[in-house]
Amino acid sequence: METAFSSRFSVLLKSQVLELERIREDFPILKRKVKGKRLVYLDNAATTQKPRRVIDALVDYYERYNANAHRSLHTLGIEATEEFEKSRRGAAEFIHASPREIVFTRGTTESINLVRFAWGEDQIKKGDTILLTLMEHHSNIVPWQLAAKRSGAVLKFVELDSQGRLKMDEMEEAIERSPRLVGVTQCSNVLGTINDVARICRRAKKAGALSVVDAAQSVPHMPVSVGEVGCDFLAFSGHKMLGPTGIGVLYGRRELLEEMAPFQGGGEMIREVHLDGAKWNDVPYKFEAGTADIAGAIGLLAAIEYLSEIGMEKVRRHDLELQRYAIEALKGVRGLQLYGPERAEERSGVVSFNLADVHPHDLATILDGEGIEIRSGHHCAQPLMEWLGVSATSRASFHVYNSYDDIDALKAGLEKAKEVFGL
Amino acid sequence: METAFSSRFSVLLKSQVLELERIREDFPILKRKVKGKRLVYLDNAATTQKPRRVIDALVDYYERYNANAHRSLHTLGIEATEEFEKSRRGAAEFIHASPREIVFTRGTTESINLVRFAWGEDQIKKGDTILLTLMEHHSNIVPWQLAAKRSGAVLKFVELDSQGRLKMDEMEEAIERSPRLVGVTQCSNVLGTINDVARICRRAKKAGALSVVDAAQSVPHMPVSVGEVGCDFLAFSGHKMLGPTGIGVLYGRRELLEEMAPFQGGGEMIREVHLDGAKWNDVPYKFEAGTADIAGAIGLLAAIEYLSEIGMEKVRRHDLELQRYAIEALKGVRGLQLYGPERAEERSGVVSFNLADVHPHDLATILDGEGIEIRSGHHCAQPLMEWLGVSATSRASFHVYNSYDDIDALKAGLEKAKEVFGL
Amino acid sequence: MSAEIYKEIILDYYRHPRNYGKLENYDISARDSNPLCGDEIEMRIKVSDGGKIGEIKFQGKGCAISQASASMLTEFAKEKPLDWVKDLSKEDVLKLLGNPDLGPARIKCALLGLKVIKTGVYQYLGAKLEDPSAGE
Amino acid sequence: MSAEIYKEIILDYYRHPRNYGKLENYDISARDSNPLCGDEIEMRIKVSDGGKIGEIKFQGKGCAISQASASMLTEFAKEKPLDWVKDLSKEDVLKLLGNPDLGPARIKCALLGLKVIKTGVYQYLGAKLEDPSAGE
Ligand SMILES: Cc1ncc(COP(=O)(O)O)c(C=O)c1O
Ligand SMILES: Cc1ncc(COP(=O)(O)O)c(C=O)c1O
Repeated sequence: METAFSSRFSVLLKSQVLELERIREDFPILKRKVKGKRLVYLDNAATTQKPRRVIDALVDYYERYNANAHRSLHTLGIEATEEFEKSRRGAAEFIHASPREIVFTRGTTESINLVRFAWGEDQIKKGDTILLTLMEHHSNIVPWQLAAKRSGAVLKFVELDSQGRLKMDEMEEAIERSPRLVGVTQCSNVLGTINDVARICRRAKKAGALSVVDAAQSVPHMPVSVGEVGCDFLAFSGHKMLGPTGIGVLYGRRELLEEMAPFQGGGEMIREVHLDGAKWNDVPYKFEAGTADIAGAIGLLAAIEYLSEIGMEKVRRHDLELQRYAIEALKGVRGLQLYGPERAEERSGVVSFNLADVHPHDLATILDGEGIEIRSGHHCAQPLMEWLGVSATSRASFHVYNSYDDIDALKAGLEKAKEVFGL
Repeated sequence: METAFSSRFSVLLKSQVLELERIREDFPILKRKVKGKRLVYLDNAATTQKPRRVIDALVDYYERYNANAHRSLHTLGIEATEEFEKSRRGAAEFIHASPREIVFTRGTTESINLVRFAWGEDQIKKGDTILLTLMEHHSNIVPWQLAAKRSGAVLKFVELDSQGRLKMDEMEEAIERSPRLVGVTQCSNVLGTINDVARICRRAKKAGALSVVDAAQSVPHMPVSVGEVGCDFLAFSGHKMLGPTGIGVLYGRRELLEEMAPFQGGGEMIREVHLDGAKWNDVPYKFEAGTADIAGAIGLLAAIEYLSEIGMEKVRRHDLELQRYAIEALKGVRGLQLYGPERAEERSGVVSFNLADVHPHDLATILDGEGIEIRSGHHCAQPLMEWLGVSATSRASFHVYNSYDDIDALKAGLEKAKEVFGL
Repeated sequence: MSAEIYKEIILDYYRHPRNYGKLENYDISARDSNPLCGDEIEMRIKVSDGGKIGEIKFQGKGCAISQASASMLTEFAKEKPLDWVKDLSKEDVLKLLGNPDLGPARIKCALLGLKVIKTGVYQYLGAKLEDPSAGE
Repeated sequence: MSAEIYKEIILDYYRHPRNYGKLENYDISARDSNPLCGDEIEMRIKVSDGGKIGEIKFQGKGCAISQASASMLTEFAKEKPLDWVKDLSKEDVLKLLGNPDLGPARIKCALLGLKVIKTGVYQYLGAKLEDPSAGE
């Protein structure tokens, strides 16, 4: 019966969404064994694996045209600069922004901190409200706690309904009360919940509030257009979208970037430096002090090209199929509690759960013995854990190379864990 | 005559300092041609080339154990965490610090900005003096200009003598007047000047001033021990020491790091997050918000191992030999003005110059036509340019793979430039 | 690090932790958490005459390894002199757990209780040294 | 990008820049620098009756390419109507320089003067539009 179920889905998956075998071939790590078993990598919300094309782009840079960008006028320097800026254009195109609006950072976390420092330090005042949600990642909470402490602003967190969806009426009411800033994640990294950020940003704009969208889990998994979202800032990380570590993006609306003070000081972000002061460079360079992660940017472009060739609509559909299949499969495991929205359409490729009294860390260890890599813990979302009333959850998260077989393996692993724990 | 001169040095170089041919084999990019000519890469102060070992370390990470560090309890996550922390220990050992004192950053610039924000925001007060030197890189000027503007502190710049050496008496006098902070570069990236940072830091400590050493050009080129330097903070970049882009180090004295506020907020830097506040993680993690450049750190370790196997004393001696040879060679070019100390012992592997009325950019372009890559411009040190009374200089800078042949090529290129400009 | 480490005895201590609870009357109290996984242990000790561990209880939340090892440790420590805690080693704790092959990540779970008991006892002994009324 | 771009004429304009200096009496003034290399150009223009470029002078520092192209541009622009500046193109400047193959980095040097003259003229024309006393 289970086989029939699985194969019905598989047919669909193979024929309609992705050429899975070909894609899996592109990821060298998938050949690796863990504890003698086939690697089943289901920790993609933490970081994704890299296709050969991304690795090759890094090697090519280091072996053929490694040089500092925007500094040296020699052939290597010019080639490095060209490729670096081509990456910026690629990132801009990917989210339908202009290259001038793309600031390279280390990742989502630095992107949000940049907004906190460069915009927030001047703009957030005593008594202001910073509106967040209970499902934010620490990187969209802690910077604002620090800003609030410094300025005397107050934080307010919008609550979730029983399915872990944002209470939109509460959100809209809170926006009516004119917060200074609304920070919201487009997809929860724990619940998978997709938020209607376009609606939230529209309301925020009306109310004169700045909108900051954490797109760490959305840009890697679905088409995202900053025009449609209508946000002021949007942040994401390369390493979660098949790209290298060390590189991320802050999108910022051009006018805002122009008005803002710089963040870090140093080379590249200046136009002129004198003993008694400096003039800033044009945006986005004003926000890119010091040597950037040039290789990282170049690797990110390779990842963006790879994803674009597949097509982000297809990536999203593949996620959806896997999710439906996973939810179905996990519902069949007795003693397992699933978190997040019931309808797959309201979720991205993340499934969180707990199995009876088995602690997620113990579960992760047992699954690891089977070659299955999931994340266990608080997922950098402790306030959400408190709201769920748990100290931790287990989380399986997907990307383009995951298959029904991976989910079947997960299910078998869960059954094994129940055996070990005598359940 | 020139050949005799060259070969006398070459014998010395080959037999006594480095096995140059073997080393050059390790750097894949050196096989590349530029404008049909052998690549003569002399822009190492901007960024260095990478040995195969560093590139392999990156590929190995991405192909074999790519995972987020410090987050996931599965095999891949554990391996990634282990290697990441091994890199921290390697970096610590390299500068004789403790791993707890090593904060991973994007590079020197972020390291100094971290000190500005996490230490300076609380500690620099109105009326305080921030003592710098005229030979600082923008990354050790602009952050302090920003801090001064915010706090009402004043900047003071110690001047240089006619050879571009720090006026130590002026420096010591200025330290007597109890500045809040002394920021000084260990080696000038323009003049090559090596500063006696140990003496400066000793004085600073006595006077109760914090010391920040910019080691971007020293750690890659000579043995550096933070104990001997006696500084509070020391900053350097991976990409200037044969390592990847995207990774750098801030060394901070343990007690200082413990006392300081965090810099960016997000995952990893926290121990607990609640709606009403957070507890910070132990040092150095308190300063590492978000996913680090894990691959970058691992690549940096490979670079450190590579350099350590050569031995930093040898790297320094090789630099010295090249410098002596280069100074000798360039002195023989009529119309060429050299900057910086006369004695090679007082300099690291950087030679700046101007050739008659040929603008450095034009010179760089002409040299590039010969496959010779040098840097031209203000080198992110505009105040120093003003002091030199020029708008730009040309700069040749060395690393382990450079040879006397490279300098002979440079000299020939300069002669060619003179021809083009009718000099 | 796989299923083999979950020996019967560990699961038993996880599900039925000995000395679980909170002493109202205590001399030593310490708490720590593991930043990686969020496991928490708090211990309280009543020192008996003669400087021994009289009563000891722990509370906490976390995985089977961290909770079982803390519980085992409280049983093992009872009636031991405070000084004995100084010599307690990582190996002692692993022996209590039946020497599982925990690997570098999970071993931190196993040693969290040890860290807490040591912290508490050191603080207590340190404070006594500094306390002039102790007459030493 | 190698020695071939340094044609005789470029070096001549570099060493003996035409229209070098600073007008004391001017209607238009603009300045810009190239953040990558620090080259600077400042231009001042005296508008003649009939809205033409009457006098034009430039000052600056930087490489042969940037200084020569700015100087050539001032010569080329003299006596032209202000509107003509709007249509000035990158190709025009490269033609003045003798169409050297500059490559992506150095071309910015060549176009700095163009950027400055356009900025200045646009600002002047823009201000006139806004100026009610201009009666348009
Ligand atoms: C002396 C000095 N300090 C700081 C820096 C900045 O280093 P990074 O760009 O890697 O942050 C450099 C290199 O450009 C340098 O030479
Ligand atoms: C929703 C969300 N926001 C922010 C982050 C932080 O991303 P990074 O660690 O790449 O800065 C993550 C990933 O951990 C995430 O899932």
